[in-house]
Amino acid sequence: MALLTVTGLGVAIGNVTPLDGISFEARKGEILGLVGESGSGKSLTALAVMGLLGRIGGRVTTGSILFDGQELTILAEPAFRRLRGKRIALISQNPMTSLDPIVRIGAQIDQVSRLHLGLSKPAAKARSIDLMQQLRIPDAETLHGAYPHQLSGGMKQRIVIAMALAADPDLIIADEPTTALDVTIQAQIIQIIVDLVRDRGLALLLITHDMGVVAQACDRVVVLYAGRVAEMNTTQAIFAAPRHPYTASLIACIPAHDQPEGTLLGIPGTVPGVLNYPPGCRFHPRCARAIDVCHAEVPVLQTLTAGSVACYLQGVPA
Amino acid sequence: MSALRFLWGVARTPRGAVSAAVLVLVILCALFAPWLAPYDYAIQNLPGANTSPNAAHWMGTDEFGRDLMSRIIHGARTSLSVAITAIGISVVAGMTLGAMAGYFGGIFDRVVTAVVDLTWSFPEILIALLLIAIIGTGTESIIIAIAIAYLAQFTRLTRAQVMALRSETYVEATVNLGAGHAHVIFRHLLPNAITPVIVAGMLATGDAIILEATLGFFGLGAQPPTPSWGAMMSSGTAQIFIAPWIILFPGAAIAVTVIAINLFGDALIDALDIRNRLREV
Amino acid sequence: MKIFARRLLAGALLSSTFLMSGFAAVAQDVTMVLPAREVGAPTYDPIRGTKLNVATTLIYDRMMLQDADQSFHGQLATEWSVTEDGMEWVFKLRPGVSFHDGEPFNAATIAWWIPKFAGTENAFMTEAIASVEIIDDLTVKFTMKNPDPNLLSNMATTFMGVPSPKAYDAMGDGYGVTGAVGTGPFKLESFTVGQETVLVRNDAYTSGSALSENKGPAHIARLTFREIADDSTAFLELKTGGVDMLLSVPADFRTTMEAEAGLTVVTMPGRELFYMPINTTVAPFDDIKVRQAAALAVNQPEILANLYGGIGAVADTFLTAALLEGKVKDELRISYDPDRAKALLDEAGWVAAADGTRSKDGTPMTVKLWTQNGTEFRRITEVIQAQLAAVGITAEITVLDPASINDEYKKMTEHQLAVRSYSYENADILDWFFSAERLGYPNVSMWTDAVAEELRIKAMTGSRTWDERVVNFTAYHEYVLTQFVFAPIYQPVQSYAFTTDALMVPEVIRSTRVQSQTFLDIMVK
Amino acid sequence: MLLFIVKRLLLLIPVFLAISVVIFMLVHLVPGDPIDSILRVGATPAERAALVARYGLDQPILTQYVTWFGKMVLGDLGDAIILRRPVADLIAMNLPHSLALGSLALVFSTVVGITAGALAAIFRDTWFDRGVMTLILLGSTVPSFWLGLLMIMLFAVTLGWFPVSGARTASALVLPVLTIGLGGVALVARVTRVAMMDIARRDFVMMLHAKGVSRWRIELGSVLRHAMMPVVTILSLRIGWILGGAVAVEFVFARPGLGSLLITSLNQRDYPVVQGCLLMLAIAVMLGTLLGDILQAMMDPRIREGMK
Amino acid sequence: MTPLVSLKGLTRDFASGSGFLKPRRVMRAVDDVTLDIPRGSVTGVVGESGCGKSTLGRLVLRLLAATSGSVTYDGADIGSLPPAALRAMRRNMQMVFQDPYSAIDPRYTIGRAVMEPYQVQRIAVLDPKARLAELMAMVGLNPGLAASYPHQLSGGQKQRVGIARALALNPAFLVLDEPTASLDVSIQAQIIGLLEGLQRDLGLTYLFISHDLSLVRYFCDRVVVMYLGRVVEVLPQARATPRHPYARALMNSHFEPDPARRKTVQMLRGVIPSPFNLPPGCAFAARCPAATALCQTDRPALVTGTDGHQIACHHPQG
Repeated sequence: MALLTVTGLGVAIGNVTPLDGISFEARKGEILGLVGESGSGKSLTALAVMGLLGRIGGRVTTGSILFDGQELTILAEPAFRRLRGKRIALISQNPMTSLDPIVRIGAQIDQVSRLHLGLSKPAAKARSIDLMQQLRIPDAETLHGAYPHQLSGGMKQRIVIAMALAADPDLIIADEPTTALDVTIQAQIIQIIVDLVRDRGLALLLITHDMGVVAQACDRVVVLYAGRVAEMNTTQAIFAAPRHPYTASLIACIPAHDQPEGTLLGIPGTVPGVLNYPPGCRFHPRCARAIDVCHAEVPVLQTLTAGSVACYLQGVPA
Repeated sequence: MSALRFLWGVARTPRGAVSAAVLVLVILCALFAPWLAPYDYAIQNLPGANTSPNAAHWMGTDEFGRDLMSRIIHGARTSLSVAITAIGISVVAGMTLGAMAGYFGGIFDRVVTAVVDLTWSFPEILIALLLIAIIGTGTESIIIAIAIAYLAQFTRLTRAQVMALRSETYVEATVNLGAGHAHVIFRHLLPNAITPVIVAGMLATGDAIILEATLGFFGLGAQPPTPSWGAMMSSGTAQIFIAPWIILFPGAAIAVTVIAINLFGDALIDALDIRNRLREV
Repeated sequence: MKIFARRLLAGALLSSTFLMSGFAAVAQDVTMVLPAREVGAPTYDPIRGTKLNVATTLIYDRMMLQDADQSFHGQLATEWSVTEDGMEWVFKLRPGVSFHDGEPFNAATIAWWIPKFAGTENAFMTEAIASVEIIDDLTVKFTMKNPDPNLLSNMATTFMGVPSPKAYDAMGDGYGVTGAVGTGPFKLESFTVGQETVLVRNDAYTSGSALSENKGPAHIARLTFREIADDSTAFLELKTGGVDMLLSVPADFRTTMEAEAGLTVVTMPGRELFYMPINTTVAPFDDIKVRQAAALAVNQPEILANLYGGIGAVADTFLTAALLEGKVKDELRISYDPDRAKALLDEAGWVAAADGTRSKDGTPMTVKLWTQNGTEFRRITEVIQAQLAAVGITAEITVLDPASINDEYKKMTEHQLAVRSYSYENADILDWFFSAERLGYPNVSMWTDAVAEELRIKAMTGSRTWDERVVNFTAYHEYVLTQFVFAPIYQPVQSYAFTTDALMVPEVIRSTRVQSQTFLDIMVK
Repeated sequence: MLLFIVKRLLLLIPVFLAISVVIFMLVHLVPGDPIDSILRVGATPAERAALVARYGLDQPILTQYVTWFGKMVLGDLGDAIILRRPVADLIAMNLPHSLALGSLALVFSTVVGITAGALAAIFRDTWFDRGVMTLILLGSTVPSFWLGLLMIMLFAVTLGWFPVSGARTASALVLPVLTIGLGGVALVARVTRVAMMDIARRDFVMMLHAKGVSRWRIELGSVLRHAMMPVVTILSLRIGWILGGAVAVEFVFARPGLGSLLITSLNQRDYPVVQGCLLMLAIAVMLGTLLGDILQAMMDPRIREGMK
Repeated sequence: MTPLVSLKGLTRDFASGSGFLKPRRVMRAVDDVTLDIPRGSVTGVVGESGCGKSTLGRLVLRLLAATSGSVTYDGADIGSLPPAALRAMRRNMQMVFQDPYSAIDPRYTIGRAVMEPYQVQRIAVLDPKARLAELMAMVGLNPGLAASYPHQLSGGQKQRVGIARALALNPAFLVLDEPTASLDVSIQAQIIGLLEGLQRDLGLTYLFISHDLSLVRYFCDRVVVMYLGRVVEVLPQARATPRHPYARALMNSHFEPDPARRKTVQMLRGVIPSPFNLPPGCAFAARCPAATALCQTDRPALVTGTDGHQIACHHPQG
């Protein structure tokens, strides 16, 4: 059953509308991948769900965000604040900058459980150390008193994860949690996140641009392009039979282990900026298969037997 | 041309408009003082000394019966030319020193940084007074003293800019093309470093006007009968009860000018989005 | 570092006592502001000090005091006599006087004291004294090298306050700074240079002179002298009751203060004189006609009327009006005469152009006019600049600080005109400023003239009696005037002001200025 | 930490040496011979030579420096030529006043500046922000002597709340502190405001919001705390202002102080006093920088780490 | 055939701390690298952040001076060239930088930036307009962009400008320093495709630096694996199976864009040593599953096998 249902979400910043008609749902015990290149609106979606659009001067213009039966788009800030960190937690993109550099790590984790669970200082500390140990952080007792700069990037990201888990949330939004990390560390953090969802039955919204990570970790995938949903389906289906030309191209952009030389093509053109969204299907200028209608008419996200797609070709193979 | 268009753009913001209007007025006064001033600034009329503002003398007369408004208009010329010349010299010298220190680094940088940091910690007024004691009084000395008093600021700022820019990829890329130091410094570093320095220079011009006035208050600076706002206030303190306007109007002229400079500078900083690059000062 | 730390600590304690003392105002406490020109006097050592403030006259008594009419009245000396030839002086000393430190004052004190002047800047005061002889405990005899009719006048100056020999020798270089011990009506309690001096009453005092009603201890128990450089600040302090008396009132504030209820402003004849020295060695002023023209271009009445509201007097000689030597022949007085000035310039070959500026052989008549920092100087100078311009002389003003001005003079090269003032009440100021032995500074006019030197030396060392001295100095003064080596400008008055609710100040000041004799009589309400 | 301070102090020694050389040399650049100022008019060359010898001015410059430095280390800054007393005494008389005035002005400008800057940053781009910042700007755009005179006219003369001048009572400090402090308020408020707005954009602040911490707690607890670092840096770098920046204000309020002493003695060519004052200011600057570093280290563990 | 570029014992130290407040600490960023770069080939250097790969690239071009060791280009020791000769030599060897966003002076137009090499080298171009158009066409840029400023271009376009600048002087050798790391995946593939084509058409020699093993394996002829400043393995063919445990870990950390090839990530134990304080033995020993006591104390030498496969390990994997 869906914990989070986003329907027709539109977001405006000033007088531009970077997000337009985003719909998806996230379920408990499932990792939903939100995939897209820069400017696709992944992080904005996360901020909208967290109710933090105001921080960057944005606002929800259309649609609804239903979390556990509660409409978030009309929720007042004090109520939202009690939700944030408690029921919806964030694992941010850059662990290097997400921790307050002058506050001890332990205190930063403790803060969440003290704030939302009303724990005493020692109780919060015990809980934090327990969480750190669960995340396989060595020597958790000592590190509880350490400062962020004393830790490696991988460790910091584990601390950020511990912070997210501190109040036992139901939904975690992980915004590119491994982009800033080295390859070997990235693999381990992804593994930890996958294990968490499996063990705790959480709903996880994994935002990434890396199709490898998607293939490795996600159960279902939403592909975003230029502020709209292009395609949504199970991971298996997306990779086996992508229905949107963009999805197919995106997968083809990554060299597979046996990719023959000279066959990596990429997608011509550039991802449009929010000020230069083309009319019609926003992918059409880069789409090799675009037909006339794509230039003028916005394709509607259509639910098919399995998954949905916003394309006039509707998955007809090339 | 695009710079002019840019300035025009800044001048159309609410803050920019008010401050730009005041600045233009002050600059016009400075440029066309002899035509704008209703009277000769030096003509004395001792029997008519210390008259309060009236229809003939909008700002009253000073202790020699000279028209105060004419003197304030001419004073704009003195104050602005001293401040602008001094800051101009300071900016050019500071940029040279700062660029060299930031670009070449090493022992030269260390020495420059140490001296600059130390002098920066001393109040400008003390540095200026110290220098005037060494090089003597007079307009040129005041200009040099003010220029040196602010040198540290521009050296620091330029050095910080150059240090930051030096690690920009395009600088490395240019070196990789086989560019010499001169090309890197004059074609890439300075053009990119100059904006914050110019803006800081503009803001410092406001401070320099105050410094010039303070030196004038101590009896240093423009030689009589040349009017300067600071010297006018200095002699005005003695008349504070008989003729308070003698000290009030020049003070107000300074306050209005300096506030306008600050507001316009602020508007520029916001428009150029260089607040972070000015942080060091 | 230890010594330094201790000094710092002491300083901190000192200043915190200041902070405290403000809260505990005691009756009979009086605060006064020193005259502006006395600000910054570094020491209370009368022998070595060159700049002393009025508080010095309260710490030290002098042998005698001089009244406004130039008559002398004994203080530490009760009577004195001089031989006909002026070569021997005998002084009887006041009995029963002791210093603040308990040391007795007697003939031995004088015998110790006079030789102390040798080698100091004040040596000229006692230069004529060959030896001091103790006749008895309270009688001394001076044997002179040459007659010095000016001796009594010297002995009445602040520089000849008598310090305690014991304290003086014990404190060495620190004397006058860390302490000062005299026989005067007040003892020095604390002294912060440039800031303030606190004096407390000498309750054992009995040496009041004939110039005071009160011969015993002062009425004021505790007297603070503050040094405030800024005139307006000083005035505001008086107005708001922060101080009780200003010992000098700047001309600018006189009318304002007179209008102020609760303030009394008293004006008395001045001792100061503003003048414009002319460097006789630099063209065009090497030509006496040009010098005369410049001197005649100065419009003294205009300055008196407009800058000073008619208070004070024009100066038309080099000496203040009170001095007998200033009574010169009327035709020698230098007074404003623009037509004559222009005629002289024409004669000298400086031709006026249509706009009034003059030039000679293509050289424009542009001269340097120096002045020193300070509102009053700048103001007079600006007016003089305009007055010179009126006869066709373009003067460019340079404002210098007093130290620089003297440095520049010592270079003896460039200077031409300046606006200066002196404050002194003896004709030997002529010797100071015009002696050929002191070119550069103080002989700013750079004047050497055989006739003048002869007259000067005669006046300085060739007079046996006071009257003879007056005659000789008048002759010298008259010659100086004929050479136009300066232009006289203005003689200010002295003013002092006090709050009527706090103080009662004697109406008649028995001296040329407010000094110890007046302070003894000031009453606290 | 203690080790760090000791180490930093030791490192200051060469800096101090360098500064002392500069100050010593600088004073010898000032034109005008101090001997001429004190030599009595008409003195003989022998008298002049005696004075020159007394102040050691006949020694080679290096010897003069070494002698001066050696004495200075022992706390003997020499004797003032014009003011005729130990320079150390003069400094001891003036320094406490400078310290009182400077440190109170510092406290005033820090407290008011931070409060105003923080509120302006929290209510950024509102009328409140603009109003407060413009008002503060006013205080720093008028010459301090002018402001001081106006203060005297208003608070001392018209209202009679405070004494006009002097340094005799604690209340005499109020107006000079306000006069100097207003300039500092503008600096501190601007730095605070800009720093807070900058820090509010950092990732970890967004993270705090994501954790559900309330806005006021974030702004005043975290953001302001971070914003203090640039404030401390600026203030510590400009510590020389505390002791010497008030010359004009000291003049108007007839207060003693190191700045006034320096200027007076400079005008009188009183070399030893000038040297002593400059030295004190330099020491203050060095200690200020050190203090700034220590404060920074107390606030920021990364700097603490770097100190080891 | 002699290699185009030869590195011998190339070493570079960086000192940290101003030496004023902090003790001077020395970090060896590149440690004793000996390597030949054959003409017309693509040599890949792969490793994680801080392994010294970018420093190596700069040492090769002498954008940094080596602490010791030599770089020979076409027989000339570029370390001993006088400045003027070095400047002339730069016509032959160019670099494409990682961050296209800062690789062009923001005050330069694209045209001016592309033509800057001629200005710097004082080469008179007969028909600058034509040459500019030619260069822009060569990298797939619309010549109409010549009057634009960098901020008006997308990241991919800027990187093309960077490549055009590098090619302007007709160099034979290019160092590509993570040329696609800051680009979107769809653009990355474009740029890699462009670089492939240029190499083929112009017979260029590349040193390709990347953290992405799959990209290196796709694009390069040979692969050099670096870890903490040292070369740990050189694969003579890009697709050869690595044998060094670190190279293996790197390979295992890569997620294939194929849900069918999901893997279970092995958690690496141990801590990455500080580059300021490297252990006496193998730098990877602390994290290596195969490490023995020998690895802690003895640093393995880089040994060349019969097939040209070089490896520095006491316990190479089968």
